[in-house]
Amino acid sequence: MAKMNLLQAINSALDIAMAKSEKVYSFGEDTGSFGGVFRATSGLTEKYGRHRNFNTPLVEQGILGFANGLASQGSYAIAEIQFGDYIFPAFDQIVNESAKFRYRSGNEFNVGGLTIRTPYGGGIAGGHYHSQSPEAYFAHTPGLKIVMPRNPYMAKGLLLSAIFDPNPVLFMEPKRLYRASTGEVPEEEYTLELGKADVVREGKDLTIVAWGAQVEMAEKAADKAAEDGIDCEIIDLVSLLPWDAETVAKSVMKTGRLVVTQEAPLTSGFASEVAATIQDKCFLYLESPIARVCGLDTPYPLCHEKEYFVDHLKVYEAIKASMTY
Amino acid sequence: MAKMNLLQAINSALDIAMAKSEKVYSFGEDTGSFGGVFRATSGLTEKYGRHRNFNTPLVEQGILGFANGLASQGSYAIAEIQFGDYIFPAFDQIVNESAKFRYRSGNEFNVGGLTIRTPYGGGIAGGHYHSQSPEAYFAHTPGLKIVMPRNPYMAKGLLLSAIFDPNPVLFMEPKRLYRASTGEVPEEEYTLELGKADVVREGKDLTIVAWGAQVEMAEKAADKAAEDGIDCEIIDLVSLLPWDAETVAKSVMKTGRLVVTQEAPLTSGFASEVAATIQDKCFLYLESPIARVCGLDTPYPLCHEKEYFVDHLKVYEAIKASMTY
Amino acid sequence: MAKDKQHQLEIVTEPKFIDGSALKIPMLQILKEDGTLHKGAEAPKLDKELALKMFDTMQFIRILDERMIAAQRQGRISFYLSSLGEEAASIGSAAALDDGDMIMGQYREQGALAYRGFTVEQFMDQLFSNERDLGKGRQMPVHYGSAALNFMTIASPLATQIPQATGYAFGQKMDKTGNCTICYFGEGAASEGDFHAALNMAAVYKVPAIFFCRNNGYAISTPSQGEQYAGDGIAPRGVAYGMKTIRVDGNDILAVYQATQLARKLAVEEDEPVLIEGMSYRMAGHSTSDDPTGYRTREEEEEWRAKDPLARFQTYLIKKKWLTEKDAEEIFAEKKAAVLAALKKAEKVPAPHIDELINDVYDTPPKQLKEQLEQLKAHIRKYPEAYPKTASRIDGGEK
Amino acid sequence: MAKDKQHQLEIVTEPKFIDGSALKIPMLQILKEDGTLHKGAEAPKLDKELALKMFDTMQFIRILDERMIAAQRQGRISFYLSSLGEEAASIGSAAALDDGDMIMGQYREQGALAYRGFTVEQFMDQLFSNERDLGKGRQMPVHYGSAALNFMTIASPLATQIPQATGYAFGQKMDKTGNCTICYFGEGAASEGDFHAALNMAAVYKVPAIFFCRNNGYAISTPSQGEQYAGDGIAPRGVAYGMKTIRVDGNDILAVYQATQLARKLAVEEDEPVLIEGMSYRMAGHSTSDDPTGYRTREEEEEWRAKDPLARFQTYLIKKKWLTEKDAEEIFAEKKAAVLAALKKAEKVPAPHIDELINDVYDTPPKQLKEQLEQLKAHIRKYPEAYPKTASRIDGGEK
Ligand SMILES: Cc1ncc(C[n+]2csc(CCOP(=O)(O)OP(=O)(O)O)c2C)c(N)n1
Ligand SMILES: Cc1ncc(C[n+]2csc(CCOP(=O)(O)OP(=O)(O)O)c2C)c(N)n1
Ligand SMILES: [Mg+2]
Ligand SMILES: [Mg+2]
Repeated sequence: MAKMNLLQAINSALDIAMAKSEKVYSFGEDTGSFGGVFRATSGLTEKYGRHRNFNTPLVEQGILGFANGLASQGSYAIAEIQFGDYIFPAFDQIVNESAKFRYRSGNEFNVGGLTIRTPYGGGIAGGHYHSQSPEAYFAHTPGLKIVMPRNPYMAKGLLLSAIFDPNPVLFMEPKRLYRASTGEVPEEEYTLELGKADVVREGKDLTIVAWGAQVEMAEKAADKAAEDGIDCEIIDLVSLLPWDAETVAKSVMKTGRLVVTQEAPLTSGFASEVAATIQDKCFLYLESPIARVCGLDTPYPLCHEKEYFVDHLKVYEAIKASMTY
Repeated sequence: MAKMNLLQAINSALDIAMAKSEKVYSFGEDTGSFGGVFRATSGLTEKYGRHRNFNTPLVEQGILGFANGLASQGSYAIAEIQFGDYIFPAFDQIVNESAKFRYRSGNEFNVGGLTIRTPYGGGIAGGHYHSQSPEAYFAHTPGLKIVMPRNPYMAKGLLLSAIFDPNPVLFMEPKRLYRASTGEVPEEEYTLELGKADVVREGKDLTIVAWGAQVEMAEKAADKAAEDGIDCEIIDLVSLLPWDAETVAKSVMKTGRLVVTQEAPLTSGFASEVAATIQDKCFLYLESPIARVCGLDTPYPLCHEKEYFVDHLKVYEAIKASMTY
Repeated sequence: MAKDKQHQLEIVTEPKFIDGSALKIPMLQILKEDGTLHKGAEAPKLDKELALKMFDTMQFIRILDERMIAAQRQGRISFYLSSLGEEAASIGSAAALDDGDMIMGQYREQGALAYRGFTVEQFMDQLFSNERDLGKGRQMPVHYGSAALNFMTIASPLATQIPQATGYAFGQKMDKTGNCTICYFGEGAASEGDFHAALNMAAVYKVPAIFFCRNNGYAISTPSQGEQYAGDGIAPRGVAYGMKTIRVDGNDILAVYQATQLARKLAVEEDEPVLIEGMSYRMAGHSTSDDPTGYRTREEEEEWRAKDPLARFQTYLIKKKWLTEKDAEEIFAEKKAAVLAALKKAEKVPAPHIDELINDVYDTPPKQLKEQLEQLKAHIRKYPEAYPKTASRIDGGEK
Repeated sequence: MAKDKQHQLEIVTEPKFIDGSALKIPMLQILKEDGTLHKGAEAPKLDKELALKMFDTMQFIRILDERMIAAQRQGRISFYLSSLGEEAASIGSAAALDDGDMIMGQYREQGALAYRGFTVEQFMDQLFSNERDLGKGRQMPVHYGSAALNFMTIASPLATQIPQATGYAFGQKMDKTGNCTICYFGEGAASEGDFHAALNMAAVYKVPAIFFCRNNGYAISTPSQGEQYAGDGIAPRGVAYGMKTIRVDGNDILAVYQATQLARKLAVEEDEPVLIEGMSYRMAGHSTSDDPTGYRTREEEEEWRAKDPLARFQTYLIKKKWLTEKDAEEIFAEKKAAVLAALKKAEKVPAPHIDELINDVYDTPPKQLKEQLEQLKAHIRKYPEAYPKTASRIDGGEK
């Protein structure tokens, strides 16, 4: 075990994957010997050579097109998109290509070796274009897996699973936590199951569902609620596609109350999917409406970020409102 | 009044808009003198010249980039994307540009004159790439309006509103109904309000929410349910962004039951947003879980389209299940 | 002249704008339109067997296209897309490749696929979306694919396969396979952003890829010159990316064959990606959904009919005494019979089983998808008359 | 030589691949690095007033950049991005335009904006995201914009403004404004699909647009030559699109000015879009978030320091007796004082009111958004200590 921050955990996963198989490639804008603007890929060129970890020209649709082709050839392609906000030029290659590659060919071909890494989220004074949480844009896409770790330990194990999973995986890294989140992480290889939610804390009064960096807000809110004697169960969804509705439903059948929180704007976010599914599965158990605690329906602003941010106080208020409904 | 099919109604709206203002331009792949692959723009070049209605090179991101620029200059830009399935290369220009143009500039600039027209939906033996209903991909985007007409009358009035609305509008046309849906349509100009749902049929037992071509399935299902003595209220959402949650909530407070149906796959579709919002607004009124009747979570298949299709029988079954819950 | 040190650029002190006229790219043509060789031109080395295989394939595709357009008109299949007039481009280039080379097509390269050995039955199974279709009936007709034949499954979104070809070729290079990837696309698709990404990346990474642009004058109704592009076609773009480039007469199978053969050498032996622009003409409508009389003249079509690649090659082969008129007629008759027989057989093969609906979305269907299928099947059992094709087979019943 | 009838192409019978070496584009340079004119070179017509305004703006931008990098280090602003070393490219080109021409920039064109008349206070208001910022504090520092000055608001997604420039220029042409649009972008951004779309469409529609590529050798850490592209830079692409093209020394303000002036004439009088590639070097880090020592050498930077566009122009002006060393120092001191004064003032101006959070998403805020704002305000009232900057002003209280 070693103390690592989230970036180091990612870097360690990439390192292990590249050591494990010669067919693992890592690339993106500035990800070559420079190691990426966040340095997630640093050291990899020195270790594995400039043909295994390299810079791409500045073209996200090309990065994903190239990655799809490389994965279809049987390689493991790990493509970094510098910021989640810049993934949209690659939307067609991801949604119409990666996700449908196996199905449309009747399994003659697949891009299972593809992993897309991208930092997402706010809280870093990044304004419109360095703060978005675009996961819901992808969650409507059968064929894709979506994974979002909340801390270094999860990040490493999940990324290793994602890289070698036989399906294309979108792996979204909470950049606010890149350096802020540290913890004990095994130095060797280990994997964590995709598609499985993680009960971070057990409780009996109310369930909070979150993913990625937002789990921290859920925890802080639960701590505060505990002072009021409210006992929250916290579920980290971990994977948004396919997602583990059973674990959430089981929890809500126990607690009778659900608060879902996400960084992204409210409307048509993934919290809506969770609420829609759980009201159906747990209809007779619910004691109050499922609450969604989300960003406002505006672009992500710079100057009122503190107010816009979905902090623990907002989650806490939703918990209280649900308890006193 | 004249009898028009949905295509003719669209063509009539374009004709009127172009006659009304010299600053209205219409363009897209094959939309010039040929009139588009569905012929929605036919006759416009003859009438308004090849600088007002014209072909673009084959590049959706360019069509939208061009359209954004033209709209920011103060023109009305009507961009056709040949199939909704091919809108994804333009995703960045729509989601990061059109939608955020006014906000990010503090209202110094805007692309309010932009309207994006695109045919969507299945039921035409089009397989993966000529059948998608991608509305939910856009519904997570503050700044954009999304409008989906269900018949020729609605199509014309809504399109005229969309063109001159001071916000960018994504106007999605149900291609299955292009020729199949006909009705009386005024020949002159008229507009219909954006953002307002339409109560297509009043009823007291259960509310069905649908949009676009799916309203027809709601109607057929309601007819069948009526034979069982079930009295359905049908709401056509008309606009998905911003959407009229009040009208739906009012209805559900009356009926106590809600079935939402969409063509697109279930997970993270817009039906999820409707369900999430309404379970919150109508918690104490609901007598059964809100049901979503949607496509399976697979790409849109060719050979089992009949089975995959969200037909009236599936909606009818959901009605019955809700009534007997 | 002075040179700039950092950029190694020539320095000029007078402003001079240059444009497309600075770089006009000629077209390689070996066989004249009348099927004879240009004076002084040397035909590529091509033995009789290979030449006849190429001719054979051209004949087959010509008949397949004609018959299937007719089948679509009769309502037997839902859609078809022919390569009439462009057979030389895909067959001539495919013939210059190794069977281990990957082919990534747009949708009008049935010639390359047939050359690789896709059988007439396999064509028909795909066209009829039956349960023998390798693609499991999921895509529209003409979206062929075969892993065994190294022919990537066709998909409708245009140009997406171009950067994929760059990535595939990169993998081939790293694996030291000695193979390359050929990627076909239309001059219309070359307007897409993916084209730009693909060629630039290929030039930067020096991958063994051949980008073959079929410039057939139209993208559906949109004419290439002046409406798709203003420059001298697609070839100059290769030059701009610093890529080896050649333009050929796409209706001259000898020129296509020779250029592709040399391109393959550059790709495989020197890791030099190559752009080939084949000039041709789409003789039929874009697809069975299209009627070209709305946007072009009969005269234009007639002008091009005179350049027919099949007739041209046939004349050449006859002159060379490798073929007689009678041989050609026999091949034609034989292909026609095979196509008709396969067609009749394929339309009787049932559709894939409904259980296939959820396979291959992921490597294995997730729980939720299995539940969705079970719900669907329960629904079909309830309303068998509404889903007649499926209902009878849903529980393993007779096909 | 024979010509193909349909395509008007020259026919060749021997296969010859061409590549980037077929089209090497020279670089226009009028002022040598030492600030003297090339022998035989003619300086563009430029009166003293205009020349000094250009110099003045260069000085201002140099100081603004230096001071704001320092301000960022001190934690007074969150981010900054300098144009050190590239002042001639944006200022020389802006000076050749009409005030009615639209400018669409990438983010390193503060020089063009200052030339247009954006005041030092306006710069500061944006950099401090205060309530006087025209952009209402919504975007990161350096994302300037002004409708009054025809300077489109900068946005971070790269290359998106390039096809927008094509569209904007199309509108100008249709409205017969007699104006054009200039669009700046980096050589890195030129790899994006949007670049390809934009230039091809501009060439097809013949719009009055000037595409100005600032080739400064790097995209963050990625060197242009060999990693961004393999060809001879960006200019040959213009040729491939059939567009008038010129390459200039981006550090020679006279060359930039002259090329842009001629380009504007082509654009406005002949509806000819033009591509200008200005060769330069990004002297500072990419932004305050970047440290270039990780990817390039001091020596390389020093080589380029010798080409400094400001020193070069200053020498020229002094030789021309339009300026003395002392004048230059005075201008410098005066600009510096103005920058410091404005900085101090702007940082005291409060942030925009929280009510602005929901304005301009649409032309008017929809009901749901108003409710969201009311909820947020109620929340802030409940926890004023958690949102101290906003809480005190939320109900119209003192700023
Ligand atoms: C991304 C995308 N946009 C639009 C279409 C619709 N479409 C299908 S074929 C076609 C024209 C293609 O022209 P070209 O590339 O020249 O190929 P050709 O048909 O001439 O062989 C268009 C616009 C598509 N399939 N994909
Ligand atoms: C679509 C997109 N992808 C990535 C980025 C991140 N990014 C910001 S600047 C930059 C480099 C740009 O280089 P270049 O275009 O050469 O301009 P320069 O900074 O050299 O002036 C990158 C990769 C972005 N802003 N937008
Ligand atoms: Mg074509
Ligand atoms: Mg640069």
